[in-house]
This record gives sequence, structure tokens and C-alpha cells, in this order.
Amino acid sequence: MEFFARIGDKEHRIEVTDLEGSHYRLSVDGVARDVDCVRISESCYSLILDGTSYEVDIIRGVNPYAVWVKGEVHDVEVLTEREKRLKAVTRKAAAAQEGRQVITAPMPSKVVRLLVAVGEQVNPGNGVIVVEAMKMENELRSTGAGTVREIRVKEGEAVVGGHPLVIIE
Amino acid sequence: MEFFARIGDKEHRIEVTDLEGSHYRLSVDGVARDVDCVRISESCYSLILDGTSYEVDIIRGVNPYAVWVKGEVHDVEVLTEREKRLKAVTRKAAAAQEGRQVITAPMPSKVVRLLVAVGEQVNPGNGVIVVEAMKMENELRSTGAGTVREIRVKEGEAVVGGHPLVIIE
Amino acid sequence: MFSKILIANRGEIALRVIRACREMGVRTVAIYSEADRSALHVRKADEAYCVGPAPSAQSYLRADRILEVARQSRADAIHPGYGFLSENPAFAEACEKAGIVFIGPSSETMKLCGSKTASRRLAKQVGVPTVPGIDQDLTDEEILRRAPEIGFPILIKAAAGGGGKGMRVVRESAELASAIRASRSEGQSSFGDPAVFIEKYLIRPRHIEMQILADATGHTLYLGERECSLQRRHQKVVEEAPSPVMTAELRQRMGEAAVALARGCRYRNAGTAEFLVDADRNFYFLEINARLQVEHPVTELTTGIDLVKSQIRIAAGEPLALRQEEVEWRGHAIECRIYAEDPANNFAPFPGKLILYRPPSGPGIRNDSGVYEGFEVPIYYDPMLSKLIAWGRDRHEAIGRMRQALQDYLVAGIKTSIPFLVEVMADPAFIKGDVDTTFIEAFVKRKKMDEPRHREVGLVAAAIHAYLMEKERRPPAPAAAAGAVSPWALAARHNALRRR
Amino acid sequence: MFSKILIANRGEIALRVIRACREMGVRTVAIYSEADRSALHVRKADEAYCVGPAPSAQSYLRADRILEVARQSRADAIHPGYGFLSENPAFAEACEKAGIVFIGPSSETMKLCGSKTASRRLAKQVGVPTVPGIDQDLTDEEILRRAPEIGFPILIKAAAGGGGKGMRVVRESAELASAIRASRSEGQSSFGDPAVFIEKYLIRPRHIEMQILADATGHTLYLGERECSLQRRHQKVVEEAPSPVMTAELRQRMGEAAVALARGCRYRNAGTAEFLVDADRNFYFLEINARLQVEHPVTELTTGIDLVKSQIRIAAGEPLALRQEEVEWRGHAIECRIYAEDPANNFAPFPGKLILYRPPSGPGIRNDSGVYEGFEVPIYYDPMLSKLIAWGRDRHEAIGRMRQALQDYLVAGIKTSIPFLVEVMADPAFIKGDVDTTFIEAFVKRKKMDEPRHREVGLVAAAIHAYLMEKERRPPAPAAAAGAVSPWALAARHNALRRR
Repeated sequence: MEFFARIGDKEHRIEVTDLEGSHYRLSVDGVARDVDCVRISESCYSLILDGTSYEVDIIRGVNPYAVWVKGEVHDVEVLTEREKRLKAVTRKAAAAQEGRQVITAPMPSKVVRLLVAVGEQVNPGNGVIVVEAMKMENELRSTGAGTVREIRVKEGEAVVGGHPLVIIE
Repeated sequence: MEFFARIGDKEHRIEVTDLEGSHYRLSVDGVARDVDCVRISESCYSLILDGTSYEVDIIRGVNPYAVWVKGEVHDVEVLTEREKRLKAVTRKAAAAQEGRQVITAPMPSKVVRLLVAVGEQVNPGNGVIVVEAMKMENELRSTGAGTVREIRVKEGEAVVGGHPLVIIE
Repeated sequence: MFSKILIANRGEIALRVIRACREMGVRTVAIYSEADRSALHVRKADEAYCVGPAPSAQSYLRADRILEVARQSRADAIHPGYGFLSENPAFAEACEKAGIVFIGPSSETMKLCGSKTASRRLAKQVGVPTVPGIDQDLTDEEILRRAPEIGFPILIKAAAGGGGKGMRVVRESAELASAIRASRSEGQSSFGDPAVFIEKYLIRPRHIEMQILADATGHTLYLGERECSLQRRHQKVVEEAPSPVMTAELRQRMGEAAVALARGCRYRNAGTAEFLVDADRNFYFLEINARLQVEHPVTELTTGIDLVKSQIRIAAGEPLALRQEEVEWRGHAIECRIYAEDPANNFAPFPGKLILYRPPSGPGIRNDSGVYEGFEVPIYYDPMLSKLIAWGRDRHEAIGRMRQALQDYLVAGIKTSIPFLVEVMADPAFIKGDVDTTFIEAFVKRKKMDEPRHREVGLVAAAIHAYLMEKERRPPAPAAAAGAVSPWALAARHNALRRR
Repeated sequence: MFSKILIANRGEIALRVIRACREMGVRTVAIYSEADRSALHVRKADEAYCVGPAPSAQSYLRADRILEVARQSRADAIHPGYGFLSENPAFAEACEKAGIVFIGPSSETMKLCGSKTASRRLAKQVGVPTVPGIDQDLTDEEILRRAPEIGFPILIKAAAGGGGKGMRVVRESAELASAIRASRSEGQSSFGDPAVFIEKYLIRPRHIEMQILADATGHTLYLGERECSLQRRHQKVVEEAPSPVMTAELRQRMGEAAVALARGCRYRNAGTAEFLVDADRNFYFLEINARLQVEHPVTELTTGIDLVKSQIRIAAGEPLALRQEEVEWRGHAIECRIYAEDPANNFAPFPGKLILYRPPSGPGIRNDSGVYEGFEVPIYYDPMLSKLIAWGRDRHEAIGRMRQALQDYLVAGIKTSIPFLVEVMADPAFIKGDVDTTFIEAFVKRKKMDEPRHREVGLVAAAIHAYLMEKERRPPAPAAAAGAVSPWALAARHNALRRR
């Protein structure tokens, strides 16, 4: 099965072949690699590569996967051919929507102060909203210029991480 | 919702009503009981009953549930009305098959010795097969009288727990 | 001994106290806010009662509700842990009035310890050196006139301050006026008191504190020091015992100073005298923390004395069975505080759900934790997940064990201070014991991020994971399926055809 | 120091050695059988190689394959753990020949320690008392003639025996002949050697052993005793240090006896001299275990000395840095072995999958574990899951901590010895320290099962669980669903209709 994987800023073409037992043959950009890989739990894998043993945990992160290896965390995106095509289409649609900016809560927090009102003009770097998490205040800023279209929260409201707060177009 | 629960050798009729938040009202054989119950994980619940806190783990056991409370394990069977009726039917079917006995492996083990052959007569208490687990030998016996119909394993074979070994009718 | 203790706290310290009580056969009562219904301390206590909504001011700080729960549950004592109500003399007094034992010093002693000016006066009375300064409530004019007597740099501090709030370093007289304004205003807004005092600002001092234990008869012991110089924003990050610069002679002098201070304020309970120590090993008293410290485990591991059980016994009126000569120290212990925070983003708190939580274990490793896999770290409270403590026969062994334990410690779903602490444990200056209160700030500036070493492994694992997920999703290929189809499936298909 | 060590073992002890190596910066090589691909020691080592199928004889006992892996992976030493090849002089010799350091005594010393008759002779040479008996390879006639000299009851033991095999108690001369036959036959079938000897059988003795540490120069220390009287079928269940009957004077005499034995056989490595101690505190040497003991952690916790790291340093030729006067003991430690077994069914092994695994933690608690949640305990090996160790300032505190830790230890999916151990920790005779080698047998007979106390809670929880499962299964009521249906679902339905 063929995949396209992105780690750091590089993309790789990976071919996975299922061998006997817990063995797999991978071709990473044409270079073959034999791997002994056992799934230990939902998230945890044990890999042996040329005798070296690794415990790897994989969870869904912001990028499709957050991969833990010996204390390091790697963001890895792995797509099938079909998913890759689909993503290219979505990216075009997003480009069409350019100029639209959704300010979201970076973590579970409480809205302390709104710095803008609907209809207001904002420039890049303008403060839009102040949120508080764990006694620390955090000012969220606009990355582009535009008009405030929508405010989805009110002052004092508690929101989960990722919650859309303000929409600028 | 109504349930029929069996614990120890007693059966109880339990009515569960969902109250606000994590609160439930239970009626156990007509006696009302308010419970604050939160599911912590797949198996783990936190219960508060009249201020007393309990951590309870529930897993599927031989009887439908094995319930862990402060180091004690209780086997509890909880059935809906429908399941209870179904079980009564199944029990009748099982009674019709009476005389058929399947000797199964009590745990993952290795077959050491077969003590009977197909067609042979066995009496209650007769040894049928010897299995080994963790260096300990275990003789499995027939609980009833009958004829050996089928032998599903051979000596030296490794089997998983619950594997049918010998069938007597 | 008490038969039931209410623990007016949450998180790891509530669990620590529950453990001590269980060992002693004392029943425990937990309190919790609405945000903490699923917290570990609620699950592990014998009883648990909700005292209000998530914000601390409406729950963990509600003295009235907590006392009400204590009465209703018939608790005979309250353990305040640290933070929250632990240093609140009014709460101690309310307990005293309600006939419930507050596990701590008397409210009188707490008042004295809580005032920086009063405790500096106490130090002078008992002959313990303090940082040169003027500890009266000074007017602006007095400060401007007398600051040069002490000599710059000086520190302006809010009298009621704590945790770095209301504190300003002044390097020359031109900065004085604006620093006074800022200190007074922070003192007013944070503590409701604009009073300030001034102090000599020591260059790169160590923060070293002395643990004491005093029973109701006044029998007072010192249990040795803790080196707490590794701080950021005045919050301790790594603590250890003994201090790398300690000598037996200095320990005795500092220990006796701490005991004198405790006796001077009729101290009862476990407690801590904090000192600054300069490069010439001169020590200056800062304050008494009239409660259990977060970092108490390093003292427990080096002395073998359970401080929480000692607190409870003292509060129950039992005399300390030990004499000072019987206090012995063995080996070295280090504690790392594991916070939900992002070291790459100025240590900003990072609440959220612990998707994976695999704490380390092994010889010499203790993890005092308040969380579990699946727990959602609330936004309302201190973001500490656990305290990881390593004991070793010497400092080298303790650091080695701590480093391995940190590398084994897996927390996914949120960011934590673990990667940062791994780097601290490998830092040559830290390994040499060459630390002071400016260490962390300087360390953050000088450290470079290591290049990731296991990219290829991550890539390979992610590809196999994607392959397995994809295989689960896709139906088996028709050709293969035809050969492997089960008789059950065939029968079902047959039935389906007939029914049409 | 070595740069890479191969660990010729599995389970908790392999992990214990991995931890020691990591602390010392030494890389580790694990070996595993086909049944152990998912085992923890494979995952935690730096390298891992399969050495054969599940049965030990085809994998963990295959000296040739293990040496081959050591060569290929360029390991410079092999740690054998306990069991498997750890007391096999031929393997030690093969390592010596291959130029790979065997972390243990020389093969010569191992041969001597492995022979009961040779080690009894050694004891006589160095003046250490043994159980009265005749340690030559005796003929049947000689036994019949000389047994009365020693006086009944006597013990007939296979010379090559171990673990209770080839051993028979004889209470009167009429039983002698058949006991001799049984011993010889078990000796032959289990160890390939029919030789037997006879010994006085002591009434209710304690089993107490002395830990030693000896470096290559012959510098030998004793690290104190372990009380190991709690045994069933000659397998230890609970061990502790110090022994409740020990005095400083007796410890010194037994320690010096152990050191004399070690010197007498040019011992190098950590090792243990086992003794029986009678009611009058007379001690009798049994044997030397020329390897790390399962129960070594209780000594580590009371002395503060890491025995595994000591073994490795000794094997690397480093001299012991300690003198005997510097060995100090603090507090009390107890170890409970947690087995996959059914205490209600004569402790029969109970392999299977750990559906839940929540080991305890807390001050003074150490859990040396080889398993994890989801692990399937294989049928091929020893069914020990972990060793739980509790340290306390005194025996009372250690027992209290152990009891709490056992109650917190949750293993579901298989049966374990945990409930049995909880009862032992609450037994008045155990609490008094009144134990001997017959304790467990008598305890099993006298104990009654407690009535379950939490039936109603179990019932209530199961009912709510069933309710939640049922709610998940059932579709929401139609009326409610109509109002709550999402626009996405509606669109999908619409499309489906159009496509028909």
C-alpha cells in the first residue's frame, strides 16, 4: 500500500508490504527497510529495526499524528493517494476563501475582554480578544487585515480549546 | 429502565432513573437510593453514596460482570426484562441437550495426555484428559456419564483457555 | 489519635495526606469543586462532598462551607495541605472556635509568620540575621532618604506580598520613585495593603530552606535543608536535599537558627524557614512558611521521616519521639515539579486532557501524582500534575535516576515541563551543583534545542500505523475473500437470497 | 566499564537490570522467545533479538544462541538475572572462553556452590555450622545404619536437588526405605543424579539469609539478613529485612560466617548464604546462592546500596568502595511476590490476559514489575507478575504501607495472590513477627474467608453500568430524534433518495 508522509518539512513516498508475523517491508523513497512491528495497545507500538528496539506512541494530534519516540514528539502527516488528492482540492477551496480568519481559543480558557466589535476594521497584529487560562492572560491578535464579521463569545464565557472566538474577513 | 440483577445467590429488581448531571435514582427491590456516579474510563466508575466514595471497576467476566470494589470482586449478572426472557428460553434449549458435555481447557495450556478414546464409556468423576499450564499438571474429569463422541485435540498440542477438548454425550 | 480528617485541598497533596491517614487507620473526607468531581482525591478518599463551583474563591477557599462539611461528616481535624487556606489565620481561628483541630500552628503564630515585617522583627529578637534593610512601613520620602544607607541594588517589597508580587529591584536612585509606585499599587491590588519595605538585593544568592518539626510541648527539631534555587518567576522548579554547598557546620548553624525562630513564635507543626545564602555562605532569613512545603518529599527521603504523619501526630497532641541527635541523613534526593505548561512558549500553562499518562517507576523513584490517564487538567487551579522525586546514594546517582525517570515519563495530549527538565538534568552547571536563583533564567537563554534523533523511526511507525488503520477500514479484496469466506457467511448470503 | 550488556533473562528482573544499565550509561541487549515479542523487557532495552520458540529449553536456556547474539551485538558482558542460566557453571565457562564477561562468580566457584555436599564440606572447613547430617553420597545401607546417629526426624535430600524436589521428611525408621527410593528417583529424573544425603530435620525453623558482596580482590562485605520464612512449597512468598528476631550480635556472627564462606570459595559478585535458625537462635548453613536473589530489593532499601549496579561494577573489575563499618541499615523493608495464581485453588498458576493492571505507588512503595495492562501472562514461564516492596521507618510502618499498597493494587482478568497477601499483612502472628517456615501452611488452614462488605455497592454500580450500556445501544426515542437530527444527516438522506 502506498502512502505520502510529511515529517518536518519533507515529504516521503512510502510503500508498506505486509510480511509474515509481525514483519513489514517498507520502501521509503525507494530505499527498502525491514521492520518488526507489534501493536501493544491502542496507541503504543514496539518496533525493532536492525536489532534496535523502539517504543513508539502514536496519537491523533493537530497534524494527523503526534508520534512519540524516546521523549521526542514528531508531527507526521500520512496520506493515501486518494486522501492526498482530496487535500489538494480542499486547499484550493481554502485559497478561494482567503482573507477569512478564524481566531480560536488556543486552550481551554475564559474570555476576559473583547477588544473589537462586529464591523470594526482590524490590521495585522491588532489585538482582538483577551483570554485567560490558569491565571495567565493571553492577547490573541489578527494575522491579517479585514473586517470583524462575527463574534461567537461574550466576556466571562468559558470555552474549550479550538473554540472559534472571532471571525474576520 | 428496569433490570434484574443477580449477586451471590440473590436476585434483585432494580429500576434506574437518570437525574441531573451525574446523579441517578435507583430503586432496589422497591427501596430508593440516590447515587452520584461518574464514568472515569472504559471500566472505572466513581460512586458517591450518601457521602461515601467508592471506586468501582467493571469488566466482562464469566458471569456477565466482574465488579471490583475495594479489593473485593463480585460476580453480578444484570439483565433487562427482554434478556431475562431470552435466557429462560435458552436454558430450556440447554436442558433439551442435556447429557452433552464439552470438556474445555480451563486456561491456556498444553495437552499432556488423553485418558480416553472415541467411543469409550465414561462415568462421573472419570479422568478424561491431562493438561499442563505453567509446569503444573491438571487432570480434567467428566461430570456425567456418557460416551466419548469427539476428541478435538492431540497430545502435545497447545490450546487457548476455553478451547473444547473432548465431547461426551 | 483522630478518627476522621477532612482534607481541605485537591490534587497530589490531597492524595499524599489521604495516604498518610490510611496508613494510620484514620478515615478521610475529601472536598471538591464542581470541576473536580472526577479528580483522583475524590475517588480515593473515604468520603467526598462538593463545596461549590469551579473557581477557588467559590469552593476551595470557602472556609464556611468547608467547616460545615467537617461538622456534618464529624471530622475531628482538618489538614489544609499547601496553598488555599493553609496560611490563613482566620480559617485556623474558625477551626479553633468550632472545636475542630486545624493541623498547623495556632492562628496567633500564623499571623506572625504571615507578616514579613513581624517575622523580620522576630528574627532580630532571636539573633538570626536577615537581609540588611528597613522593615518598617516606610513613607516614600523615608525610602528615598534611607535607600542609600543600605546601598544599591535594593529591593522594594510589599509587606503583605508573596510569590514575587509587589517586588521591584532598584539598581540606582533614579529608578526609585517609579518602583515605589509599582510596589504599592501591586500590594494594594493583590493583597489589599500598600505598605512596603526595603531590603538589600543580593547578587545571585542561593535559596536554601530549613525544615523544622515542633510539637505542642515546644520540642523542636531541624530536619536539614533543601536547596531550592532553581526557580522561574519565583516559583520553584527543582529542589534537592542536601544542598551541594552545605557543610555539617553550616547545617547546624542554620538548623539552630530555624529552631530559634520556631521557638520564638511558639511554633507547632512541620514548618520551613527560608533563607538566602550568598557566595561566602552567609545566610539571611527570609520568612517562615507555616505549613507543609510542596518539596517536603526530598526531606522525607533523606531523613526517613514521614512529615505528613508527623504533622498529624503533633496536631493530635503526641510528643515527638525523636531527639536532634537521632536525626540522620542518608544519600541525596531531587524533586522535579511536572507542570502542564509549554516550555517553548515562556512556560505558559497548558491545560487539557491527558490522552496518555505513563508515569515512571523503579528503584529510588517516587511520583506523587494527582492525575490519571483521561483526566482533564482544569483551567482553574495550579497546573502541577505531579512531583517526581529520585533518591540516590549520592547526588550523582540521584541525578542519573531522575534523568532516566524523566525520559520514561510519558504525557501526551498536553505539553509539560518534562523535556525542559530532561535538559536541566544534563546541564554541566547543574551537574556541578553550581546553581543560584538566576540559574533557570540564564539556562533558558543559553540552551539550544537538540536536533531530533529519531525522525526516521517516527516516520516508519506512522506509516505502519496508517497502513493498519487503512487495512481495518477497507473491505478485504474480493479474490482473497472468496477463498477465505466462512460457512456462516455463505449461509447468511444464501438466506438473504431466498428472502427476496 | 562495559559499553553494552546482554541480559539473558525476561520479566521484572530483566527490567531491573536494564534500569541499572541505563543509569550507568551502558547500552542493553534483550533476548526473547517467540512468546515474548510483546514483553516489556523487549520494549525497554536498546536492542532485542529473538533466540527461539516459547519453551525455555529452546530459548532462554539456549546458551549457544545467547552467546551468538552477544557476539553479533558486540556485548561485552552478560547479566544472567536469576533462574534460567544464572547458576549454570557451563554457561559461565562458555562466556569465559568466548571472552565475554559473565556477571557472576567464576565457573569454578559456581560448581562448588551448586553442589550441596561440596558446600557443606566448605562450611566445615571454614568453621560455619551446618544442620547435623552426613553429606557424603550414601548407599541405602549406610543411610539405614547411620540415620539413628543423627536422630529422627531426618531429611533425605537429593545432592543435586533444589526447590524442594528430591526432598523427604522421615519421622521414624519404618518410613526410611520408601523415602530413600522416592528421593533417588526424583533426583535422577529432575537433575540426572540419584545421589542423596541426610540431615537433621529442624522443627519450625526460620529461613534467614545473609546478603554478601565480594569484589575481584576478595574484599567481601555482608549487607545484612533477610527473613524469608514465609514459603509455600519451598517458594518464598514474603521476605523482609531486618528479621524480627535479629540482634546486632547475631547479625555480626552470621554476617562473618557468610563472609568466611564467600572467601573460602573465592567468591566474587553479589551472593547469598542461606541459613536455618532455630528457636534458640542457633544458625545452620544451608547453601550459597551464587547470583542475585529475587528478594534483593529489601536489602537495597535498608542499606541504600544498589545491588545490581554493584554486581556490574564488580564484574567490570572495580573494587568495592565501602568498608564493612560503613554499611548502615535504616528502617524496615518488606517484599510481597505478586503471582498469577489462584489462592482459593491451592495457588494453582493462573495465566491469561491482564485486562486491568493498576499497580500502587506512594511514599515508601516500590513495584518491580515485568507486566503491563493488556499483557498476556504466558504459560511457559514463572507466573510472577511483580514484586511489591514497602519501606518504613520501622516494621509497623512498613506493614501499614504494604497493606495499603496491596489494597490499591488492581489486577483484573486473571487471579493473583494479592487478596491472600492482604490477609497475611493483617494476621496477628505475622504482625508480631512470629513466623517460621511452616507459617503459610498453618495460615492457609486457619484463615476464614471474610464476608464481602461491599455487595450493595457492586450491585448499584453494575446496574448503572448496564443502564449506560443499554442507553448507548438503544436508538434515541423517535420524537426526540426528529427535533435533533443534524443537517448533514438530512442531506445524506436526501442524496440517498435521489440515487435510487
